[in-house]
Amino acid sequence: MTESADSESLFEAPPLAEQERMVEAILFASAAPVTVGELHARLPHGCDAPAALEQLVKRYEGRGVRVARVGDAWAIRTAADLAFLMTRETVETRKLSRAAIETLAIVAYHQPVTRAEIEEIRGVSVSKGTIEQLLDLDWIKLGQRRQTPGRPVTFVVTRGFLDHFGLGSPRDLPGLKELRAAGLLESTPPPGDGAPLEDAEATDDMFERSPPEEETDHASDDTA
Amino acid sequence: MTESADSESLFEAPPLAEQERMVEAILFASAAPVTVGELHARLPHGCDAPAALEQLVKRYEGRGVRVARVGDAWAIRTAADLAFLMTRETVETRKLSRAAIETLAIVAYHQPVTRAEIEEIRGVSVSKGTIEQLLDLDWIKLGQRRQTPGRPVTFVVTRGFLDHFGLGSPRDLPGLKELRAAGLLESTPPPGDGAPLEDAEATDDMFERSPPEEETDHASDDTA
Amino acid sequence: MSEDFIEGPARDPDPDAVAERLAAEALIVDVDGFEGPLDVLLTLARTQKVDLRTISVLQLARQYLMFVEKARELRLELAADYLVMAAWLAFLKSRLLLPPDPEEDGPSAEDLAAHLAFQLERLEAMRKAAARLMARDQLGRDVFARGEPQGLERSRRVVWTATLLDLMQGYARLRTRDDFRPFVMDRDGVFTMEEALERLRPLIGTVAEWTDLTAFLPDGWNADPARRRSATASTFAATLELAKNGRLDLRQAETFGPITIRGRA
Repeated sequence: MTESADSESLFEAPPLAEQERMVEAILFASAAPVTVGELHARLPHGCDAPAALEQLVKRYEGRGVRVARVGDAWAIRTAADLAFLMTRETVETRKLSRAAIETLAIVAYHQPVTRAEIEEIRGVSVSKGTIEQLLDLDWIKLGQRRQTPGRPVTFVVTRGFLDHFGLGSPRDLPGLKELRAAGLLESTPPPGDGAPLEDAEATDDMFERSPPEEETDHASDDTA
Repeated sequence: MTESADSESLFEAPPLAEQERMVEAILFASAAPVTVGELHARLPHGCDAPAALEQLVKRYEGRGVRVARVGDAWAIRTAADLAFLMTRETVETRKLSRAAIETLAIVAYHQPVTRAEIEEIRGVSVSKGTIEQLLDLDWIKLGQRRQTPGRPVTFVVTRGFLDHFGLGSPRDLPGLKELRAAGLLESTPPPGDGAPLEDAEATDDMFERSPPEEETDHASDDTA
Repeated sequence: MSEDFIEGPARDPDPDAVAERLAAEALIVDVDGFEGPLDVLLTLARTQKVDLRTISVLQLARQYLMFVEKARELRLELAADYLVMAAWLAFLKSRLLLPPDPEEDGPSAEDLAAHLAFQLERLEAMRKAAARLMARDQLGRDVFARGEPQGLERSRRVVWTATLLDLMQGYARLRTRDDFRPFVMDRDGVFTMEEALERLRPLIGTVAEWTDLTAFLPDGWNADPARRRSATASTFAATLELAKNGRLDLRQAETFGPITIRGRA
């Protein structure tokens, strides 16, 4: 059935409606998300998978299943509001420890992140089992090594993570923008490495002893 | 999320369009075809599964997947005309073994020919697999039985053979004289006499690799 | 005053101290449930009921030190990192209370305090983010994949090829091999010793008189010189074999003279 190079150039790509049907069939047949690259590899030559996908997404809006984006891949998933019908399909997953959940969140929001950075954020050492569990679940994977002394490995989240939590991309993580704006996703080393600030006095005692109501104003309580 | 028995009687069944969504999600997520009875058991009280199914079947008409009846149950299946998308066929081209080529040549030049005659000409026994492969390829077929003791079957070449080798009839095969003229009948093996094949067929073609002097052994068997 | 009723040193007449002390005691109860000092500090910080950005690190340090002290009183074994944190906070507390020493190197107490506050805020933020993440619709719990995936079948098809040239070469190879056969196969003119032996054995017992060897050549092998030569040679070789076995006597009167044989009784 595979077409030869000759026939590929002889036949035009099927009409978009037909491509949409094909994408529909492929996505329905697969339990795992299918990348656009895989779609192109399986569709006849000349097909425009993104265009077909766009139509398909629209077609399934409001249906019992929907066409969901998972990173660079696509999958058909049941509509979340129908979860109550699915008790039979529900998979009992091992309950994740708080450490695992926090570690996962840190990897997701800070990726790529090293183990040392995870430990710095959590304030405790990360047990080996926690990382292993997340790797096992295929929710995190090794990223590129950090180009710093020791070249530590970094962790990033996977497509499986995006799929599990219904995220189109890591940018869709809830509250990501706010956290970034608040500077909470920056890697801030503890003070002590650089020279002490000259105007240390200016911020003198900003946390000190004021009644809580007044502490909201950072600048007003410099006197001690 | 599941409704209690009380609330079931208090609330009306969801609208049919909503029931259709529910059936869609259930069929999609189910690991096996779902019967109407199972649908009723899973849908909210008062739903009309056959009606919802009927709408769903219609909705998927002409789509890439269809809602199909499987015995007394229902399932979502790939549209029959798109089945080709579900298989990835890899075509591998391999050269026919020397044993098979020689056997084929003997059938072509000597047809109708019995297995014993092929063996006599080749000087080695013909493996069952070789004959079967040629039969499978539809290049040889059984001819009439020879009217000799034992009534052995004979082999002849097929139309498919002639087509593949671009011959109008078996008589178009180049004769011995032409073979000699083409330099193919010299005692030295013709160029392109594939060395790579030899190992694979050592068992079938044990005489092929022997120096000519040793061929006296099998040749002397033919006398008497 | 109320704090007089509380065990242990009451250093601070501030009514906040009561809450701190109670908080410290509450923490002791489930100290095993904490994931290290930062976790404890975050819990303590929440008791201040303020935005973490405006938290009083000095107050926090006091709360923490009280927590450690309480644990000691109850002879509770605290992990080493809790004590390291206690030592560091005691240091930070003294630095925050004393006027800054312009001679001193290193980060100011305020920088250190600010960083601790940042760490707490960041940990809190990550915990909230984790909670939001886990509250999302999850695959296999709220959202479901295809239950009966059809997958992608992989089939492999082998196409066997052969060209007419392959066929011709193959046949030529066979016929070429046949060309060698005449050298070994032309046995028409060869009478083997085995054949001669077979012929002589039953005859020899009956030969009582000396008889010429050539009389024993098989019929039809006399006319053609080549055939006669082969038959003679093999018959002679056969008589030598039979003589060796004691089956006959062999005689030649003179060089190149006729050879005669006679059977032994």
